[in-house]
Amino acid sequence: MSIKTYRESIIEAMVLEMRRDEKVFVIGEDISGGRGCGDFDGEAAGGPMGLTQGLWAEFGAKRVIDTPISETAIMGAAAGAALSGLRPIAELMFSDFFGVCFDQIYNQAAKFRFMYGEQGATPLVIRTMIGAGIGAGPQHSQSPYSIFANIPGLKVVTPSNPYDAKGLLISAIRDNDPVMFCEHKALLGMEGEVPDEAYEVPLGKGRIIKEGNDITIVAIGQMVGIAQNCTSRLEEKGISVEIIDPRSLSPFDEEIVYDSVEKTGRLLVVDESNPVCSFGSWITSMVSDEVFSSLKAPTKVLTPPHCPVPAAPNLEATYLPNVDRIVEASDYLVNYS
Amino acid sequence: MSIKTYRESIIEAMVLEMRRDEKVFVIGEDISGGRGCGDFDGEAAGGPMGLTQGLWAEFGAKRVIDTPISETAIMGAAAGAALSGLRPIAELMFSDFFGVCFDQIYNQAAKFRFMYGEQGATPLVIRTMIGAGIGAGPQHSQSPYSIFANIPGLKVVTPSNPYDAKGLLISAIRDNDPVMFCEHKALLGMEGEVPDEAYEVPLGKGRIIKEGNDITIVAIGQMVGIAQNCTSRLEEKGISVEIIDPRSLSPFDEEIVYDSVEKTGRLLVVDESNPVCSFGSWITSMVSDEVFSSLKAPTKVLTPPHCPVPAAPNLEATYLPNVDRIVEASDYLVNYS
Amino acid sequence: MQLSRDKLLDAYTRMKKIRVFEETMRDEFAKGTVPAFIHLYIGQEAIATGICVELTDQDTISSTHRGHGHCIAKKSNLEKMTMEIFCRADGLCGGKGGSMHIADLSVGMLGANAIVGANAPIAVGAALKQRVTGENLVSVAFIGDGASNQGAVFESMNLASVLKLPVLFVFENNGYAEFTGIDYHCGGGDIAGRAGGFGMPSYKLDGSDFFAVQEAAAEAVERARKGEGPSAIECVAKRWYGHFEGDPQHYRTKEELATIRRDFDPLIIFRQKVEEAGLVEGKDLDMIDEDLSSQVSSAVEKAKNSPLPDVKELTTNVYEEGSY
Amino acid sequence: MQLSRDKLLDAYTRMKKIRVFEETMRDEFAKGTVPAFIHLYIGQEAIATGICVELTDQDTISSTHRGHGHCIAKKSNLEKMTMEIFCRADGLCGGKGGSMHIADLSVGMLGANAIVGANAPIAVGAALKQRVTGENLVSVAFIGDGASNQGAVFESMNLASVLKLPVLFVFENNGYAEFTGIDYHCGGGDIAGRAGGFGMPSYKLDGSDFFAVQEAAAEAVERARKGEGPSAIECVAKRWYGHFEGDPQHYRTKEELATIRRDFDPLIIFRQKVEEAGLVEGKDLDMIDEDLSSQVSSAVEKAKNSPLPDVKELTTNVYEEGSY
Ligand SMILES: Cc1ncc(C[n+]2csc(CCOP(=O)(O)OP(=O)(O)O)c2C)c(N)n1
Ligand SMILES: Cc1ncc(C[n+]2csc(CCOP(=O)(O)OP(=O)(O)O)c2C)c(N)n1
Ligand SMILES: [Mg+2]
Ligand SMILES: [Mg+2]
Repeated sequence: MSIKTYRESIIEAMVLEMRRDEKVFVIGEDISGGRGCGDFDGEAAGGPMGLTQGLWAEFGAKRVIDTPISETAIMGAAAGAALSGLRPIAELMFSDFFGVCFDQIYNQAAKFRFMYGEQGATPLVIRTMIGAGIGAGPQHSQSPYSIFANIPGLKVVTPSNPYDAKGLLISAIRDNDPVMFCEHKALLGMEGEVPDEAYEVPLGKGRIIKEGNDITIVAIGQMVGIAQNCTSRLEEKGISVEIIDPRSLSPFDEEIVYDSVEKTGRLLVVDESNPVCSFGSWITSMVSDEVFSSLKAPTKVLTPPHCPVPAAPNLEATYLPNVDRIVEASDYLVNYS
Repeated sequence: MSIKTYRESIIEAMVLEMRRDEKVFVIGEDISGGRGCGDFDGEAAGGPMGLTQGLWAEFGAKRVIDTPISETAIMGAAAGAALSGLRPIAELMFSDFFGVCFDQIYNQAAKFRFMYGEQGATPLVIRTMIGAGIGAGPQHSQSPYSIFANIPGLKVVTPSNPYDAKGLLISAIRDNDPVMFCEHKALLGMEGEVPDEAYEVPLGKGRIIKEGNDITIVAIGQMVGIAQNCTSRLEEKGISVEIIDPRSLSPFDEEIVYDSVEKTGRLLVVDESNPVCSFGSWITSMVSDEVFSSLKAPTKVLTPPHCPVPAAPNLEATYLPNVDRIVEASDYLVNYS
Repeated sequence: MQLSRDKLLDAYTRMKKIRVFEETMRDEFAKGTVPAFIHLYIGQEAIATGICVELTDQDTISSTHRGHGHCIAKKSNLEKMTMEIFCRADGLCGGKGGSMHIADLSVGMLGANAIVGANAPIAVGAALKQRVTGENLVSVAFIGDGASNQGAVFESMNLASVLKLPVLFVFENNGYAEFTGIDYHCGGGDIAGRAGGFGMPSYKLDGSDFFAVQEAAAEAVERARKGEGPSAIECVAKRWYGHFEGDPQHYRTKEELATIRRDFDPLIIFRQKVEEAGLVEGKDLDMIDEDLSSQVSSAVEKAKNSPLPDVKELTTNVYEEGSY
Repeated sequence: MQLSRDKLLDAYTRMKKIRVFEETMRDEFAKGTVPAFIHLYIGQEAIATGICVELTDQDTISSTHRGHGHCIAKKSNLEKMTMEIFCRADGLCGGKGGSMHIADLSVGMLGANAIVGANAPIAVGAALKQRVTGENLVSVAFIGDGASNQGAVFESMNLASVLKLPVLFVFENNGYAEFTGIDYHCGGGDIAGRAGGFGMPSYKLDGSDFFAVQEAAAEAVERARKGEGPSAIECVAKRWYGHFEGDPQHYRTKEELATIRRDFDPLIIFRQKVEEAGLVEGKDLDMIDEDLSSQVSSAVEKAKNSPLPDVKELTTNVYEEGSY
């Protein structure tokens, strides 16, 4: 056990699984970093965000495969490799790029098992970066996990802290279905206690971050920390909040949410997705169907507005759900009558 | 005014707008049909589904542009042409193919105006085919409009009948934003009264198909007709149903739904999308927030299950929401207590 | 290299099986028994066969919407394949894939694919086994002339070249992408000519001639197994029928349609070559013909009489059982 | 053809303006005043300039993540462009685009683009005006060596060729895609060589030499205006700095970095050529240098002191006003 960053936890998960199973390999752009430039001397960069640092040095070019900028070929090759019995970890540098290669993800990898029957097992992990907050602008800051979760055959994971990042990634690598593993760029430097050995955090099991009685807040990815930051302000107002991190969106732990809402009678989802057809709307829709009679107030979803992520830092800050908005919405729901 | 099919209405909309405005042109695969094969004699096919029949004969190869099988280039060229002041109608033969070209739609066309400011106006229509029901299998039967509606900057239209198909398409062509125009393959042969002249059905205005008092059913695309087919069975049970066809999903006519639910107190959405983060879940989520106090029962969404569209005809029939399921769900909601 | 008699008979059997099968499917489609659109492989039999006779069961192929011929050439189980086309419970994919999604991984057939060009990167992925785990295998992507213009295909050629993977890009130039001719859709007009731009050797050959295809395949497969990387093989042949069954083909001249069967029949060309060279006697081939007729009609009858999937299967195999 | 003195001075001004601007941005980035990552164009000034001097305001360009140079070469308003990089309200895009999304349609600059390769089809789209409405225009896509491997780029080349559109595909081969060298990422190693496969003439030239670029551009533009279709121009040059500011460049040898500024400085090469040929005197260029220094620093100061967008702008320009 030691303090590790979210980034280090992700690297460690890959290293441990690659040591354990020679069928696991990593493929993507610049993942060694400079591998193709002949006789560089220093440490290979390990991607522009350093998320594959050290892999090339340990596992070499056979299993740490740099590619041209060709996401369709990368994702398709990973899908084909998985269908053929390997266990690829493919990197989609920014999730915003899914539009150039989504066919290989949603029509191919995600459908092989259904279209082809059991022979179509596809043990594939796609690691990709989501999220706003660092000024990366409209095409490098999105969180398209609601779109990923819409797709039957895909699994979708959104770790909110280093411990979960490592455990969920190990589970994803061992899983026999394609998993979109969504790493939040604003969390890469986040630190936490992380065991050194391999461990699994199961897909489909949410976690109660904090227990409470008056309102259930389900928060996703970066939003988990922001929801946590509301606790004291809500407590000052006499509001006891229960915070749930679903950790994986597909499969999704409905029970943990239903149980909580049955207790609190109120639900607020905080979600970084675009609002229309957001994952938040899906959660509230299920709750409004399944545990309607427990609801003491409307269900609410806080997301950014229906607009792209702006480059200007002041607009980006306004774009994201924040403590003020969460406190205000919670207050409204708790005092609803 | 005369009886026309959904297919004919779509063609007529394009013909009228192309006559009116020389900046309107059509681009896509096989849209003339055989144009590139030298000296064919017969009528140009006008696409595998005949949806551009007659255009090439009237407007010629300058404005009815056949392309190689290169959806990214087609959508990107259409986006670039729109940004430069033309008014393209680009055909994405099956909406299932969005995965090979979505970047040009969601990161480019849909974001130009936001990223570039007013100079980024993008008057683009993408006509595309959605829907299950004709045995086209897992990669030719999908209805990804929930994904399209998730994207800020896109508009999304889902005509359910020939009259709307023509009027909505004319509005879409005259609109100054990118519009995903979703034509349902199972409706192409549907007939209805359609005026001969040009007219607009505005985007963002839903339509009450049938008034009623006990339950609001919002149905999308092909589901509208299926919902209508439930009326008599529901009436036999003493249930007075109000049916709403939103016609466009983005912009969406929230008011027409809120007003109806305030009257009926019950909401069922029938939606052909994948369930998770479906458009149906978005509607119910808004209703559970905005008109919660009017709700007498849980909100419900009927969609296919969370699985791809199967090829086998009996499975496909089971896959789609049908009259039995709608009647059962309505019955449940009306008798909920 | 002179092929053995057994190999020649095997090749003929595969080609003829494709022909008989597809003619039968054509009849069935006309009768209305087939549950969806089908795309026939007739006219291109020598391509799938010329390639697949050079492959083992460990070698893989990825196929297209026009995939029946690839399945048969790769020796998929005929009965189970037919059942899949009829969407039956005992089909290769349990009836949920249908004609455009047949797969048979037991013989290295990685699946037909209804997204044009999408199978190319999948074949590259299978080839990664040579690099990652050192397995000896070759991977083939069958790609139409129309599909050759898809970004996925270009990217795959480049990636396979960069990584020196054992891939054969087999371009089946049957002259048309749906209704659009290659003269129109292919800038430069020469599919094989594009391979050089990716640093890859290429062939352009008569795809109606089994021997032309097989010889190129043998060379390319050898290079691939040795770790010398990918090759492109453009096979020029004819699509005898419409794009899909039911296509009235207004865009083809009557002259073109009239001469195809005479001048571009892979089976006739094969027969002539082997008989003239005295490699095989006509009656041996006749016997194969007879045998296949009954094999195919029995497979089709069996398929039509076998049950559709149980409706409970609708939601199985979306994820691994118990994991969702 | 010998260029006029005015045109030479104009070209020098554009190149030098890029240089001074980017050096200033480098300083500002180091100071922490720039709100996001930036990708500098230094070393490639002759490419954007050599192409853009052959274009009119009606002609369009589509650009990349490394777009400052393209903007300046296409004569975007410098102040408004700088404001955009600093995400200010009065920037070309109201501050919502930033460095990777600057557009200035008033001069035919269709936008920088943070999706590698995505600008290629957009340039093809602008060129469609020649076909649809008969407008006289040429459209240019600037494409990195790394971007040249994107499916979008290949498809665009083919589509432009098939439709004979007035497009210039300008490949800026600066040796690297992020950290990965062209020797690794480009199968066959020759970007220009791929153009022939699409039926398109191509050039491969020294992108540090303005005159090499400009001559090829003049030819290609003439062909395009005449309706003779697209061309590809590969310009080989050096990226002086890291992929983005802050990149420590471990993957480059010290020798490489040491010689770049000496041997591959487009400004030095230009100066030598025009002075040796007696076309322009050194002091004229010196005057331009001085003038630009103050122009650029005033633009940067102005930008830094101008207001950020009003937060109400967050949700404007998502759709046409009043239509949603
Ligand atoms: C991505 C995509 N675009 C378009 C289609 C529609 N489509 C199906 S087959 C076909 C033509 C394919 O032509 P070719 O590759 O030459 O194969 P052939 O049909 O001649 O075997 C088209 C356009 C598709 N299935 N997928
Ligand atoms: C589709 C996509 N893939 C990957 C990236 C990440 N990325 C940004 S720039 C870049 C390298 C581009 O190299 P090149 O085209 O040579 O342009 P240069 O940076 O040298 O100007 C990469 C991989 C991206 N922005 N978009
Ligand atoms: Mg073809
Ligand atoms: Mg480069």
